Amino acid sequence: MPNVGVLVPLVAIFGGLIWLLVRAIRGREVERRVIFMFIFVAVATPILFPITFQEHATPVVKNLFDRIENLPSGSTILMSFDFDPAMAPEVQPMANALSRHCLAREHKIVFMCLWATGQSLLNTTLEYVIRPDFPHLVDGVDFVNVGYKAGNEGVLNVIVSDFKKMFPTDVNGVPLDGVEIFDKVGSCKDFDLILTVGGGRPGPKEWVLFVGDPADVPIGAGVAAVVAPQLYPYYPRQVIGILGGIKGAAEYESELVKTHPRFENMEKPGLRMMGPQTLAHVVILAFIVIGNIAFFRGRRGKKTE
Amino acid sequence: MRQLVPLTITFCVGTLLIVSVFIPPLGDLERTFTLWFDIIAVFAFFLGGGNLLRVHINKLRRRKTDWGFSIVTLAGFSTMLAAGLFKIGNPGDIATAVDAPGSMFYTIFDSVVVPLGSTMYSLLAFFVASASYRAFRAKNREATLLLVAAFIILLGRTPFGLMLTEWVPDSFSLLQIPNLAIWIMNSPNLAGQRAIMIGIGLGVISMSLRLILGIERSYLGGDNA
Amino acid sequence: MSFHRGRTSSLASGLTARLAIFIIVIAFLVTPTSWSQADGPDPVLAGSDSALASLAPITSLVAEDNTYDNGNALRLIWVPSIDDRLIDSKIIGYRVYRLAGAGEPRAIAELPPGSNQYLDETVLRDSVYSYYISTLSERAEFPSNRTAAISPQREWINLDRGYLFLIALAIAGAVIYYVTVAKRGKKLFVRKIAGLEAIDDAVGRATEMGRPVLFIPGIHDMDDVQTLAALTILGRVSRTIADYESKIFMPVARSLVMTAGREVIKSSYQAAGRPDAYSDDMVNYITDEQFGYVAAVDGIMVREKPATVFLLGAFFAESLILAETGNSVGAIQIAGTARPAQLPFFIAACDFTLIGEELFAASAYLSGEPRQLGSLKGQDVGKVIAMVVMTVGVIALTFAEAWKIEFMQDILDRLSIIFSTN
Amino acid sequence: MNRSTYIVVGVVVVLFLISWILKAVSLSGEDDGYILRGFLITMSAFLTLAIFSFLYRDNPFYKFAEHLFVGVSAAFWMTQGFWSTIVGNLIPRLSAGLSGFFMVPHQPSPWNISYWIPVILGILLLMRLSAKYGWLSRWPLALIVGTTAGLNFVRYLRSDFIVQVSSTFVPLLGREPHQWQGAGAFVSQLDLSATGQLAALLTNWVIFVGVFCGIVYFFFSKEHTGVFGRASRVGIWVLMITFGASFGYTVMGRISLLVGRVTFLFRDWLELIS
Repeated sequence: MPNVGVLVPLVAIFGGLIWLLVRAIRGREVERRVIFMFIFVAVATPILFPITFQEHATPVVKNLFDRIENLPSGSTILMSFDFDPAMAPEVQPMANALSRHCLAREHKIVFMCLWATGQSLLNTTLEYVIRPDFPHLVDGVDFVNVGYKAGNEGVLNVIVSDFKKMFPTDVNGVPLDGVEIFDKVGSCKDFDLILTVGGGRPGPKEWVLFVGDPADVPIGAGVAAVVAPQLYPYYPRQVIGILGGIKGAAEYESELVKTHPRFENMEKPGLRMMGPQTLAHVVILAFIVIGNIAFFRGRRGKKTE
Repeated sequence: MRQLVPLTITFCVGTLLIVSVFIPPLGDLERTFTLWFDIIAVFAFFLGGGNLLRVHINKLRRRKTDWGFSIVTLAGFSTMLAAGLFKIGNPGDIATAVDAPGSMFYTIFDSVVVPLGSTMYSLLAFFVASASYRAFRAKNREATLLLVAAFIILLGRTPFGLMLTEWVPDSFSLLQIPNLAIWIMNSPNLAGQRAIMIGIGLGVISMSLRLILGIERSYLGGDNA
Repeated sequence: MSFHRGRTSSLASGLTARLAIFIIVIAFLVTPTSWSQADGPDPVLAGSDSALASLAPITSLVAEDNTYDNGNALRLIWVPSIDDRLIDSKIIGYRVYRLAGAGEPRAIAELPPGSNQYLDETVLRDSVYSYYISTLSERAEFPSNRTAAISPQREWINLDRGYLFLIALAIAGAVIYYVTVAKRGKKLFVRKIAGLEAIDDAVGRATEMGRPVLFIPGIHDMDDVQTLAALTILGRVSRTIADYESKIFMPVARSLVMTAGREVIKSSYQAAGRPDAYSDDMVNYITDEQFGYVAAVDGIMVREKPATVFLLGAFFAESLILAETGNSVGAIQIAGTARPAQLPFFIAACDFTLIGEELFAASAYLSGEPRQLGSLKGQDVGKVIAMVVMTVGVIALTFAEAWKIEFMQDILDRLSIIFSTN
Repeated sequence: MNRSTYIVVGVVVVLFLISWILKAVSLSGEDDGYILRGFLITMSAFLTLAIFSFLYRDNPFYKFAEHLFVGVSAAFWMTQGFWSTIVGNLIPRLSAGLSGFFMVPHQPSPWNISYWIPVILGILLLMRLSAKYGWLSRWPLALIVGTTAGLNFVRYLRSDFIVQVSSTFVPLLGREPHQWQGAGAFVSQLDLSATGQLAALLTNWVIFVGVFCGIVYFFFSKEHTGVFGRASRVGIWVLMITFGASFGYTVMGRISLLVGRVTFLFRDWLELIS
């Protein structure tokens, strides 16, 4: 609930903007330092007092969310962690939200990594998200972690036709032949959905080319913001949904909380990080409007003089 | 003589490097010349560093405005130089990396250069705001396009972009602001970037030729003399 | 003179005709002749532990010279084991063995299942090698036949880059052609470039106000061609400054650029007949560190309050920091860079911006010298080539996709080969 | 400096000391070098604030931070140049003895003698300091200019010309999954959905026409009038949209940088948030 600490700066920002707007209508310009102050307050306030804005999921995000939501319970989903610590602040929130959603819908997840560095980040998700949120779920029954295998696209080439050839055991050395999930899974074709979180190479593009297309499995991707535009040509046929950058993560978290109220109190890093972004963007947009009003009023003033 | 030798060197080196792309046995030349460049650049450090010292010592001696701050520069410079050249506090031997964690060099870098650098960088958050306020004004048709494109992209990055246009029916979904923002990035933006790059490619080719052929020699004070 | 439409097209068609001839010649040259083929029949099952299910070894292993190198690579190509295609195959990978001369085999690489080629870049010219590849299961390996002995060859000309050479030749030829045409005294038309027209006024303004001109040549070293462009422009600008008796100040981020910058300004002052007015203090090295440099330049801007700021060269994130600070002290700013990512910030915050190609053309334009202007016209031929090729490519692809016209597909394939990089 | 400046500086120094003490106290439980760590964190925070103060106006704190930054970073890069280029690349090729001293692997090769060339040219560069032989410093500059021109000629030809031209081959009537089925089918399915055929075609047309007109804008040797002038105008419009869009797209990244710095102040220094 917003408290006084949030309200005061918010009132200051919006009150200030309205005041500047009134001044602009009278044709007055704004000084640089005033703009700087607004930006600082807009960024600092949500850091001190987390403010989250309700994000509406855009179709690219909603599509993936609906797919996971509508798969029958007990579907098997493959999820690959294809990123490194440098990319993690942007994409790990997506990985966490996606795993939460899948497990809440009682799907079975097979976790893997194409990047060696993905292994430890995968462990973070298992340790700090899945264990506390789903204490009753059992490793090896409700989800399996098969770990990392070297070979990049080569790995994909193999698992598209035979999963156990590349991953004979899970990360703890337990043969997959004894794991119930794999009774139904021989190759990637048998997964109901594949999720890849990353943005480098190998990443979503390789998943589409080497697995999605040949095996005709739907793929959902969570990627860093800079990579997202390159992925849109594959949407919605080859990639059924894209979470791009922190905004994508925030939209997904928002949607997740809306349909699964049990996650109301979960960590929402995406939404939290969007707080300063949204406020700052709004401030900049407001200043563009104010600038134009001041410009036109100023010009008209000159004409009539 | 003073013009001829440098012009000949530029011509020979430039031609050789262009030709080497097509002649496999010369394929290593690119790496060699890059390394040579690095070595010459290190010699230039003597000039640069010497100049830095000279400027600040002069300021100090002549008690020019702000001479006190020159002491800060000189002190910082000499401390860091000593820490780096003698690897002070380095946990390993002489072969250990100069910036090994724990060394004085690393500590100063981490607590002076890093915070100062990233704070300077973060000033951009303020300057993008002041620049958009001033520059994005509908003064004429070109400026209006600049303004509209920026506005749509910025709006598409906030939740309000979708909120404002959610009512648009699916068959016109391109007009929803988030989709429009993506379309702008993928279409006109891409086209513009590409046109700029093709121009740059030609500009560099033509300038390289002017330099190699000695037509452009203003860097030697050439055609003035 | 103006550029007649008829001449444009005749020029373009002349070039395409020449290109076509070259294409044919090169196509003949590039056609593969005979490769050294490994002898011997296909698989011989290696004897191994009979208790284990044996795997078929790979077949048709061929070692060939990697073309167009300095004799430092050999290429292996093979057909993977037939067991590799089975769903539950026991293959865990392949191991490549190499024999140097008559020596012992040494494992040089392990490859994942499904591989069918390998490039060995650790060979020496004039040495003789042969190879075999083992198919690996969990517990055993099944070697293939050995290849014929082969030694890597050096090629003197990279024919793969024939088209690259031709394109380079076409554009460079056009530039050189117009340079010579202009040298012979033919007057060439060059359109106005706003940012460059403004330079004289900007320098004059600095003189009137009694404030210095600040010249920032980007933050890259002399190995960036944008820095060179900035220095060539500096040559013209500093000449104007010397004539107007204004002051110039140029802080730089690289020691080499400092040396070169001093050389340029000194020559300009000499040429203007004012060698005494020059001083080394006009150009100062600050620091190589990107934001350290920016911090110092920002300081200089607010303290010296330059009337005119030039921001020309390779800029990165600092572009907007510098341009906004310059704007805040009321300087006229002329910017230019070939970094597409930074252009928006200059456009937003500066009075004039040289966009990409204009930065490289600036010095030629300012010189007004016929040969230099000729090179600009040569560049335009490159643009005609780009526009023609693009149009043909787009039309061919459109028809090939929409109506599956094979002839159009052929044109497209050809164009794609010519305009490919390798 | 007047008296009020001294007072402000004095206050800041006192604040610095207080912050150092408080920080060291709060760190004392977990860290052995807590006095040093406390100092370093406090210093980083004050330097951060000093840079921010420039947004208000130039002041002694900014000058201090700026001058410190320049001195330390210049030495940083010079030391890096010494260790990586001279010790890492030059000495192993020129001297076995020095390689032994610096404990870097000696790399003997008959071509190594060529590495004396940059050394000699480097020394010629230093001739700049002499009035009489200063002109010799043009030789190394000439070599560098030649190298840059030669290397960039082919590099830009490939990446900025050839690649960009060939990636502009787009099908104006669409391809899978928006395969052209004839005009009738096109009109009957006409809509403006973001994933529809019209959107895909629009993208391709805009790319082709945009690149074409963009190139026209850059033409130097033809007056921009008539049809040519109109194409060049379209070119400018495309460029303007490009600039506006890229500007808007970058804002998010820039805000993140500020978030990072403010988080450092609030969390690592002031410990207001966890």
